[in-house]
Parts: sequence; structure tokens; C-alpha cells
Amino acid sequence: MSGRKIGEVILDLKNISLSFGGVKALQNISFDVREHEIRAIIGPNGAGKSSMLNVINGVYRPQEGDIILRGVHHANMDSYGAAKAGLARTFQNIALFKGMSVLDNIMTGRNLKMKANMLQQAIWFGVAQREELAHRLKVEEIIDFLEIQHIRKTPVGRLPYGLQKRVDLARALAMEPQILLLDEPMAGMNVEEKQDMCRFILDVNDQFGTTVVLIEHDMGVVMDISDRVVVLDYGKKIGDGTPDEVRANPDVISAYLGASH
Amino acid sequence: MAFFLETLLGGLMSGMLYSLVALGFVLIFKASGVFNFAQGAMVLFAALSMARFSEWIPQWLGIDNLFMANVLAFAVSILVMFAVAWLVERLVLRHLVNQEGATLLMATLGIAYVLDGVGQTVFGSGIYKIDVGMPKEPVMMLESVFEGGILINKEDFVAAFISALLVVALSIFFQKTSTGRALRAVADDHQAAQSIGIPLNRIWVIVWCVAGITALVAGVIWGSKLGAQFSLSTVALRALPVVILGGLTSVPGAIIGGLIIGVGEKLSEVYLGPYVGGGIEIWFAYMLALVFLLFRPQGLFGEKIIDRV
Amino acid sequence: MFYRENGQFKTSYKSDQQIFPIPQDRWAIFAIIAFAFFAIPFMVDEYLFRAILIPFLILSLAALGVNILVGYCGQITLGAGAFMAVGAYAAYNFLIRVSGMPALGAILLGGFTAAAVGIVFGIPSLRVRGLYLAVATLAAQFFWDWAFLRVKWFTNDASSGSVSVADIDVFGWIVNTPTDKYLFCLGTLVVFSFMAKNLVRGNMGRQWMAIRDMDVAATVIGIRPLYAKLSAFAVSSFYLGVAGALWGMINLGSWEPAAFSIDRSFQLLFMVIIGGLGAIAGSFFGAAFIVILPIFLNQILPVIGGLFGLEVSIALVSHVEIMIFGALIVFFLIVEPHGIARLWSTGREKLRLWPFPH
Amino acid sequence: MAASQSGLASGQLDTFPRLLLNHAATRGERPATREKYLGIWQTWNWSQVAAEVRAMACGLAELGFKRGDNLALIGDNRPRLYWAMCAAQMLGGVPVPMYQDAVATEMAFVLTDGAIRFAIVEDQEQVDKLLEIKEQCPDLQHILYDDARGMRHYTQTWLQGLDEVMAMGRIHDKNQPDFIPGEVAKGSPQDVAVMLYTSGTTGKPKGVCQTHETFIAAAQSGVGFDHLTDQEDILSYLPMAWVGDHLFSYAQALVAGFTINCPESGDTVMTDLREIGPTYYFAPPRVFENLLTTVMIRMEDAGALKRGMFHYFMAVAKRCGSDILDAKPGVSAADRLLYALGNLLVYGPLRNVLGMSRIRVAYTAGAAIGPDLFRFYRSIGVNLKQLYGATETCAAVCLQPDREIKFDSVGKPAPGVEVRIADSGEVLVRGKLLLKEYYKRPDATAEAIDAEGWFHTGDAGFFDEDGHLKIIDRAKDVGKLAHGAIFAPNYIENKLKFFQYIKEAVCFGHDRDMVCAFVNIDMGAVGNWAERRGLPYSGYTDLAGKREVLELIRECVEQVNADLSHDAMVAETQIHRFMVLHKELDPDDDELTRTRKVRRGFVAEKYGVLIDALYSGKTSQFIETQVKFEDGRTGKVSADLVICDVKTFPVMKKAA
Repeated sequence: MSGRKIGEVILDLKNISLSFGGVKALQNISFDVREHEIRAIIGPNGAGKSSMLNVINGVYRPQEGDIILRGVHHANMDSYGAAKAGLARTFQNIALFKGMSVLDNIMTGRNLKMKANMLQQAIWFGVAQREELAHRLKVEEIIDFLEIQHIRKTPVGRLPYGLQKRVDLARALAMEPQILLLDEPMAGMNVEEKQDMCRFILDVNDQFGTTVVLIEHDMGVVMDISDRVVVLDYGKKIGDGTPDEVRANPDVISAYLGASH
Repeated sequence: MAFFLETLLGGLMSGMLYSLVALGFVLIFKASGVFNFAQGAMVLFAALSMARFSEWIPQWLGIDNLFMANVLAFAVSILVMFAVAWLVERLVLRHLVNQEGATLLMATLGIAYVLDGVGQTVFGSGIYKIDVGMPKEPVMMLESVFEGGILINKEDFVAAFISALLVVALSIFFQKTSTGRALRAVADDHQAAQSIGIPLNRIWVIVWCVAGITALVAGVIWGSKLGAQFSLSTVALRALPVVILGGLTSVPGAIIGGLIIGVGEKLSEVYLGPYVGGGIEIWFAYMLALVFLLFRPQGLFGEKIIDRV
Repeated sequence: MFYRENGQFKTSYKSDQQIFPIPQDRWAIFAIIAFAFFAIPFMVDEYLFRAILIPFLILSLAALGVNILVGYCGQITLGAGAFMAVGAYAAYNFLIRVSGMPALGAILLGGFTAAAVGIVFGIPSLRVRGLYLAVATLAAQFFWDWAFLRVKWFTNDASSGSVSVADIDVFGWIVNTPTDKYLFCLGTLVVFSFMAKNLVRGNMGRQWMAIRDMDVAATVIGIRPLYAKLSAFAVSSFYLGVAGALWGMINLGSWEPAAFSIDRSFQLLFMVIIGGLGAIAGSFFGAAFIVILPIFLNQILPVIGGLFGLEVSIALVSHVEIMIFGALIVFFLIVEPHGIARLWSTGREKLRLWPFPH
Repeated sequence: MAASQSGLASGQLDTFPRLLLNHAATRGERPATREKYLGIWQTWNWSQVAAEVRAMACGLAELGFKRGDNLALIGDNRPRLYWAMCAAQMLGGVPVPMYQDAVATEMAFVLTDGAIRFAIVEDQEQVDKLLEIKEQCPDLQHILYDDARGMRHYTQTWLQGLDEVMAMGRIHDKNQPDFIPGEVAKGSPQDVAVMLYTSGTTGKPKGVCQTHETFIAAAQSGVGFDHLTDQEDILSYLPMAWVGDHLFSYAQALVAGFTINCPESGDTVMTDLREIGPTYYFAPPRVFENLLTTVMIRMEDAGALKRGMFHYFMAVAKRCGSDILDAKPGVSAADRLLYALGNLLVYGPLRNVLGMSRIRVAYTAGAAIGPDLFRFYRSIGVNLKQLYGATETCAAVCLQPDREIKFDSVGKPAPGVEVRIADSGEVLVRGKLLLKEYYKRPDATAEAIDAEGWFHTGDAGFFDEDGHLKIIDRAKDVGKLAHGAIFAPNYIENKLKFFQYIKEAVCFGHDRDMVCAFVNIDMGAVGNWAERRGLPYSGYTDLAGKREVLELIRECVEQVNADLSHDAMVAETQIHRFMVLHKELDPDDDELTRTRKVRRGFVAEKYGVLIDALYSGKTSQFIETQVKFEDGRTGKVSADLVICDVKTFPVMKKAA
């Protein structure tokens, strides 16, 4: 990864607080993400990682705090706005469209880039067809990239878990995002699948220069592929820095020891 | 003012009956997630059964006591409704576990057709009288307060009273008995209930039985008012706004929703109807519920729906 | 077993993304359409046209509309009949109130009016879901039932409450014989079916299905629920409106609001569920099933009764018919909850894999 | 394109580059290469291929590739690797295709032995492999990769993308348009066209040098023999380093001008096969065998009615299918009718799902094929034939002519090929298609080709009364039992392997008083068999040790014995004792060659203790073996192997 250049801060989160009813999911959390880096958010279960991700891409709106994306304030962004702004994400409990094939699932990721109107689509020949074919090519490139050629026409419901995760990633990549949010991309996978997923994440980051923010609850592989790591525990930030710094942080150690014993 | 009160009370009375039907919906939905469109057909079926058995039993047994005949017919009708409940569980529900809401809803529409068909084949398709000795004559009330007082139908009054009684009885059943507690557990979480050993299939039979009883009571009341006839099955459609207003999973919601709809319907018909050609009560109830839903999608007492990602 | 797919490889996305990528399927469909246009008119008597074929064609079109909304976008509706009514009455009013309005134009405008109404009644779908929405759509049903019955303007102050239109004129072709009506409906259905298929296989359809399958994920990849849901309501209502106009002006000729009652709405929903949600072909299967079944039962029940020496009265036939109808629906839901279209596609897959079982 | 421009100065089609340019000129619009990529069959016609090859050749020249240089090709069947062969030939160089699944040390040997300066590889995986051994291969100067994925951060200057090189080539070509025509014109039919390394059942691999002349002759004889045209489609999925693939996908394609189709990935070969539906097909027996096994297993799951129908019509096909295919007289009208019905209900659909609907000619070679297996394909209407050859003879020595198919022979000598049986029983071949030499191995060349120009194939065989050649074994493997009877281990092993339950077998008996055997069970077939009987097992070793499985294998062996007892030549060599090995023989453990032939000597040495047990009368023997897993780790497998005795049959007198 020697050649990759980490750029300026692209996403800056300032003093984010989020609560549901009386439960404080996130308390005054700030951190930033730089262009082209792989940024991990880790923490034990219930640390608020998923909430953090949901705040970033507008599924939840924080009660306090500011989200600055490429210098623009986005505190009131909804998830559609986030998608338009170039954020894509995958889901912890795979949220694929189970009634559709792999190909169609990934094609939905292109919807923001498709412009044909309803009448043109109903007529198909002409504008809609040209557009459909052009985007199919893009999607096929992603299929090739993630090595899922053999399942392109399979309904996603029939796929094993590991492949579903890959399709989920493919759909996010189809959006050609600038920032890719990954919600526990390796949860529930076996060692081999984890290695594949790591390779894909690194390749995406490397090949397309995509900034990656990922959350994961065990420290294992994440530490190897991340540039910087934020550690959350009970909705509070307890560490932030390079993997080595974080590993040496006594708060982090005690949080992890406390969580696993 | 007297007229307004009269309308209001009339609305509350019919609202009570809506609540009764709505209760049937809520019970079944809570326990099994089935939106039971057959509730109306069950009301019809129960009413027909009651009407015909109270006619047939005296003939068969040669008794000439109206009260006895009614009691026996009521008892037989309860058994009939239990049989229906059992058959529905046996033949339909247990084969449709884990299907989607729309499929289950369609299935209950199918059940409704079957009940309509069977009911009319077995019991006939005429209009039959149910005479359980409901007082028919109207009474004047509050003559001291308003000039001329307000006219209340005694029958409505009794009906409302019976409905209220049933609601109370059901509440006690749910709160105090172990079966009731099991039912509530199932409603809260199917899997958890099953894992602690509550047999889902039996619960479904019970809840359909209870819904059958509410249908029978509703059928008897409406039947004695209008006669047991096919149009009774549409009563379910009139109770639907009640359910969405009150929330599909809430027993108090069904009661309060029923009252609101009952009153709203009557008031709108009386005060709004004449300007637009009349007959607006049905859609007005729906519109009322719909507008309400826009502000509270989960209904009055329904549980808040939270998106989880 | 009849498929010979070797050598049918695709060298372009264009050929890979045809509606029927397998040539055998393509030829079969062309053959069926050609048969329907050129052979059936010479083979069938008037009764079959009136009792089965024309209702089947129009209800198929309506079922397509319902399927788009329920099957593809996942929004349950119990008010489909109302949108048919809106289409029928709007077309009627355009025809009689706008001088020189061509029948075809009136029918299409009926569809567009229904689409507009559909959007309005679709607004609750943005807030409520599932069964709540289903009940909410009943509001449309009851409102329009009432409106066409009580608001005299809609029926041009007809005293009987029933309206009627003369034979319609399509670019000089007077559609009056059953064969004409059949061909007109068939042509409309073919065109609209292909348009529906184009919509559901393209970006629009994927947005609908995404909303249906997982709406949170759909929003996250940039699909606006507002647009997706309301467009489904609009397209669905447009199809229903056109079907309603055809039902009134072609099939019935004169009609009352009861022609589009809540029973019609249920019937349409049955069609798509039995036919197959989320499958264009399912709409045709469902319509055929629902149109033919009552007629079939009507014919067969007295015969069966006769076998057992039972006198079967007309009333009894209608009761048993409704009973069997209900039972069959339940049976179908249990045996194949995904409808006839699924049976069909499994069968087709089996033929492709023949002699292997799977 | 003018003739002089395209390098067709001589007007003769005697080198592969000239053939290519001729196709570009005469059938420029016909598809030459297809590859399933990005979901569709990307197609290049002959003009496009010619242009690509030319660009590649210019690019290589720019990098310093010269006449006489060797170009290593490592990867799956990718169009650009095929084109690279022609590009190298344009420049007078020699392509050296290599097995892509070879481990680094094996590659290092070929790279040094072949004095390779240039390598074109498929992707990052192969690049990494070469980087690992770069130190050991001082000649290697340039590595070009086809797929740029993941290659961004490789900064070595001698690593370049093929795209880049081809772009460079295009510029070069524009500046010096005469360069390529000139180079092509310099080419001579006697130049070495390709160097294929023989896997070598013993010793280190040797580079077999074949000239344009020989390979074109071999291809022409096949094309003429089966009347192949430019309309054929072939699926190119076998290792490019194998002579069979080179003959079918490269030489014959260029001679006849037909289309080669590269599958999308290893996982999708079956799907791609069904889609393309080749008209001309080539596969080793093992592929046909696996296909048949899957057919049978999948049919087991069918309903009783369908299964009944299947077996009924398969019986009909067995009775008359291959006779009908051979257009032999004497098939009754009733059988013809039944066969036509079966064709509609079973054979036709079966060919369709196997991807064989359009096959005009299919060949198998590389190992013996079981008569039942062979008959199965022919009886369902697939014109499957055998051919016999070796890397040294461009794969084509004998072919089975249409309508003269014998299940146990490999056919008649191809046009222009002389075949003779030496006194020792060894098959000798002479003709145009012989190798020029073994690369830098005059000793080996001299050993293989005698003074009269006969090539010693190393196979033992004989001609039958119709002039069909029958191969029985490797000549060097043929031995004698202690009491003098001829012992042809391969012959017996093949008979064993024709049972679907037996995947591999090794027989011993030379200088012994009886024949004993090692057996590998077929995990798929036996596993399925066990599941149907509710027999639980945890893995290969466990399954192989089950009493029921041993019983199953014993029955197979007894049948072989019964079969052997009918033939006086081999009746003495019935198997007396056998054991089922605790692990599968594996190329990674050097027990098999890359083409999956048993390395007899190595196995005998490695499992000496087991052989001793077989001959010492013991009833069981403990063994522990080290194995290599796919990911490179090693582990140990151990088991207590049971030795089974088998019934033998009295020798029958051969009927007169």
C-alpha cells in the first residue's frame, strides 16, 4: 500500500450526541476521516458503533453536533441526501432485496445515475435501453472485481451468507461512492471469507481511491488493514489513532478486557 | 342541543358494537399476526346459527320455553364457533405459518367466503329473526334537562351494556387467568413464547374461540336488531376504521376507537350528510381514520414502529 | 425437455437483456399472440367472447395494475375497484362532455385521471405500511362508491344512476361486435403488458422492488420512497383506470357504481395473489383462474349433484360455488403461496433441466 | 491489405502467423476468439485478432524480444495468452506455455531450462509466483501481465502491463509498418513453433520442440480427417501447456479458421459449455467420466417415473444407439422408432444439459477410456472418438474414423503417419508430425528417435485384424510375474478405474508371484453410495476404511478378475490382494503428474511398507503419511489399513 496517498480531511464529525428516549447512544463524539484512508470504528457490542454509522449516512439525526462533508455542513442530511453526496454503505444484517437477482440488486445501486423518465422506460427502446446497457457494463465490472460472476443471475435469497455480504458490497460499490461505510463487513464469516473480504476492501481502497469507514467489534483483522482507528465504548470515544497507538491505549485495553470477561 | 346529545349517545351506542367486532380483529391479530377479514363472516355465521338453532331446538326437543330455547341455541352456537375456530387452525393457519401478512389476509378472505357459503347452505339464505327478549321500546331520558328530553332506544342501551360487560370479562380473562397471560406472552413475542413452552397452535385455537364468542355476541345483538341476514357480514368493513384508529394490537384502542368512530359517523351523517347527498357515514369513518393515521401511523394505542438498520 | 439452449450464447448486453432471452420462449410467446389475434376470432362463439374472453382480457389489464402496486412495490391495496370506477366514469365524462373527444383519448384520459387520484390516495403510503395501508385504501373504495352513487354530476344526472355509452369508434373502426371488442381489448392488453414488463425490468421496477423488499436499504442507496411509492400508485391506477374504462365502455356498455364495488377490489387482489405477486404472467394466470372458475363451477356442480341424484337449486349452486371458491383460494395459498406464475416458472425450469430433476 | 504488407510474400500458408494473416484477409469478419467476460461473450473477429497480435508482437519487439527467444506463457485460457503465442511466432520466437497451477519450484525449472527471458502471465497471482523465484532464473528479464488488477503498487521496472506494451507496439507499428511483414516473411516452416514441456512420468520435464511444419501437418490431418470448417466452435478450457489443447485450440483453429471460446472462470466451465454448445469438443476421459457420474447421481434424485423412463431409454440406446450413430444396417424398425422417441425424451435433452447438442465430433485422449463410458456417449448420439498421440507427435498419431469405432482401440494411423510395432511390442511412429528435438537434450532426442527416423512412443500395443491400434500399457511398465507371465499394470488398473467407485489404482506384480493393488475410492460416487445407505463418515480416510466400502471395492476387483480370466494373455495377472489407500494420490504430493498419471516408481517407494504388507500375508498395516494441503501447509494422515483378499478365477481357454 505504499503508493496510496492519504489526503485532506473529507468528513469531519463534531460533538455528535444521539439519544433514543432516555438512552444515550452517542455522547459528544468527534473524529475526522481523511480522503483515501481506511478508518475503523471499533468497540465492544453496544458501544454505539452502528449508531455512529447511521448518523453519518443520515438514517439517524443526531440531537447535537455537526457533520461536515467536504467543508459543507450536513447536520440535517437524510439518507437520500447522503447517497447523493457520495456516501454508500453496507449493512450488518445484510439488507439485500431478496426478491431480486444479484445483477438487479447491484443495478439498483446505479439508480441515482439513471436518468430515463417513466415513459421512456415503458417504451424501452431508445433512451432507456441505451442507459440500461451502459449501466449493465459498469455493474459487470463490479461483478468481475468482486469475483461473483458465477452467481450473477441467482436470486440473492439462495446465496450463502458470505456471498450475500459480497453482493451487499457490490451494490454499494455500484454507487461509485467517495466514502464507503461498512457495517461489520466480516461478522459471521469464516477465516477464508474474512481474508477475501479484507482483500476486497483493500483493493477497493487502492483501485478506486475510495475512502473507507468500517466498524467491527473484534480487533483482529481490522487493525491490520486500517490506517486509523476510533474506539467507542458505551457511546463515548475512548481512543483514536493509528492501530499501534490504539492497541497501547490503556482505556481500550480495559474496555476490551472488561467486555470479554 | 338535545338533538346533538341524542345523536352523540346514539353514536356511542353503535360505537360500542363496533368495538365488539373490532375486539375480534384485535384479539386475533395480537396473537397470530393475522388480519382476520373473516370476522364479519363469523358474525353472520354466528347470528345465523343462533337464529336457526333457537328455531330448530324447540322443534327437535319439543320445548316451548323461549328462554330455554335461547340458552340452548346460544350454547350450541358457542360450540359451533369453537368448531369453526378449531377447523380454521387445523386446516388453514397451521399451514400458513411464517407467510406474509398479505397472504394471511387473503386466506381469511377465503375463509370468509367459505363461511358465507357454508352458513347459507346449512342455515339458509333468508332473513331470520333473533328474539332474545331485547326490549324494543324507546325511552325518554333527561326530560328535566332538555325540553322534550332525548329519545334513546332501549335496545341500544342494553346492547351497549352487554358489550361493555363482555369487554370487562375479556379484560379479566386476559389479566387474571393463566391462559390470558399466555395469550399476552404470545402477542409480545412469538418465538420467546414458544421457547418457554407455550404451544402456539393451542393458543391460536383459543384466540379464535374467543373471537368466535365476540362474533356470536355481536351477531346476536345486531341480529336481534336487524335480523340475521347476509348484510351482517359487511359489519366487519364498518369496524375496520375502528381497528386502524385504535391500533391493531390494542384492546383499549379497539374500545375507544369504536366510540370515536361511532360518534363521528353519526355526527357526520347528521350534520354533514345533508349537504353532500347523504350516505357518507361509511367513507367518513374511513377518512377520519386515514387522516388520523397520517399523524399517528401506528394508531392510537399501537406500538411505535422503529426502523432498525 | 423442449429446450435446446446450446449455442444460444449472448454476445451483447442487448441480447442478454431481452424480455425473453431464450429463443424458444420468444417463439412461444409470438405464437400465442399470433394465435390470439388471427385464429381465435374464427374459432370462438359469441358466448365465449362475452362470458370469458373479453372479461379475461380486461381483468388481466386491471390485475397488471394491481400487481405493479402490490406485487412489485409491496403496497397492499383493497381499493383497486375504486380506481377502475374513476377510470370508467372519467372516460365517460370526457366522452360526453368534450365534443369531438375520440374514444381512445377518453379511455386514456380516464387512465390519467385515475392515476392522479391514485397519487392522492397513495399519500398515506408514505406514512403507514402493510395492513394499516390496506385498510386505508378502503377509504378510496368507499369514498368513490359513494361519490358515483350520490354525486349526480358524475353520472350526468342520469335518473337511474346508471350510465351508458354508444359503441366506440377507434379511428373509424366501430367496435361493436364481440370479435371487434375482443380484438380491441387484446390489442390494448398486449401493448400495455409489454410496457408494464419494460417498467418492471428497468430502473423503475427495481426501485419499486427495492422499496418492497427492504425500504431502509433502498433509501440508503438513493431511492426516494416518495417517488417510488407514488409512481407505483400512479402507474397502477393508470392501468386500473384504463381497465375500468374498457370494462364500462366495452364490456358492459352501460353500468352502475356496483360494477366496481369492493367485491371487485377483492377479486383483483385474489387474481394477483393466486396468479403470482411480482410476476407479469401471474396477472394473466390469476385473471383466467378467477374468470373461469365460477363459470366452471356453475356448469359442473349441477352435473355432480345429478350424479348423486340430488336436485341442485340455483341458490344452492351459488352458495356452494362461493364456498368452493373460498376453499380453493385457501388451498392455493397453502400449496403455492407464490401463485400460479411460480408453478409455471418452476415447471419451465424443470423442462430446461430435463431429464434432471433439479 | 496488400499481400506484401501482410507478410504473405511467399503466398504459402506454412507458418502460424501467415495462417493468421490469411484468415484476417479472407474471413476477417468471422469470429476468431470469444471470451466470456463481464457477463457476455466478447468476440474478436480474425481482423481484430490479427491487429491485436501485431500490436503485441511490435510491443514485444520494442522490449527487445528477438528471433529465437523463448516466451513463457502462464495462466488460464485467456484470449491474449493465445494471441501471445502467435505474436512470439511472428517475431520468430518460441512460445512456451506452462501449467498455471504449477508450484514455484516447478516453474523455476522450466524457466531456467528454457532460458526464458520473457514471460507473459495472467494476473497478480502468477506475478507473485514469478517474483518468488526470480532470483533462481537469471535469464528472466521481462514479465508482462494481462490483468492489471492489484498491480498498481508493483514498482519493478521489468514488470509491465500487456496493455501498455501493446499500446507501445501500436506506435511502433505505425512508425515502422514494414517491420512485422518483414519478420513474418523471415519465418520458415522449419522454425520451432512451440515448445511444450512433457510432464515426464520419470525424471525432469523435457522441452519438446515442434516446428510450424509439423504442427500444421498434424492439424491439417485432423481437419481433413473430420472435415472441420471455419464454422466450428470449440471451448478452450484445458491447460494451455497440454499438447491436446495446443493442437485443438491453437493449431487446428488457425488451420481451419474456426472459433475458440474461453470460459469466464474455472467455476463456470459447465455453464459456459452449455451456452456455447461447441461443435467440436475435446476432453480427457476423466472429464467425460465425471460428467457421467454427475448424470447418474442427479438422475438418482428424480421421481420413480422419470427414473424408469430414463433407464428404459438408456437400455434402448445401449442396444442400438451407437449402431444408429454409425449408420450400421441391421437395426430393426421398432428399435429405430424407440430410439427416435428416446431422442425426444431423454437423449436430446441430456445432450442439451451437458452442452453437447451441437457436437459434430468429440475427441478424448490422454488415457484409456472405459468401454461403458465410451458407449454411453456414443449411444446418446454424441460422436465421441478416441485419438492416440503424444506431445512428441503433436498429439495425433491414430484417430478413429467415423463409422469404424471400436470401443477398445484408438483407431487407425492418421493420414501421412506411419506406425509400426517393434519386436518388443513398443509402438513406433514415423512421419511429418515428429518433434524436431528435445530442447538442449541431444541425448534424449537420440534416444527417442532412432536412426531410421522412428519415434519410440514408449507405449506397448498391437494392431488388430482390421488395422486398428490397441494400446495396452507403457512399454517400460510392462513386466513379468515371477513365473513368467506378462504383466501390464496399466491395463489392469484401467479396468479397475472403469468402475465409478474407483478413482485411481496402482498394481504391482513385476518379479512377484502374484498381482496386488492399491485403490483410491472416488469420494463423490462412494460418498453418495454411503449416504444412500445411511452410512455416516467424516472424510476420505474414514470412508475408505469402512468395512462396507471395502466389500464394495472387493466386488469390483472380483469382476475385473473374472474379466481378466477370459483372456489368456493376461489371465495369470488377476489381483489376489488389495488395499484401499488412506489418502488420495495427489500431484501436490508428487504421487501423480500434473496430467494425473500415476508416478509408479515414486508411489512404490513411498508406500514400500504397504507393498511389503501386501506380499507378506499380513491382514492389516499401520501407516502415517505427510500431506500438503492446498494452502501450502502440511499435515499428517494416518490409518490402519485393512488388506483384502480377492477371489480369483480359473483361466479360461481362449475360444478359437
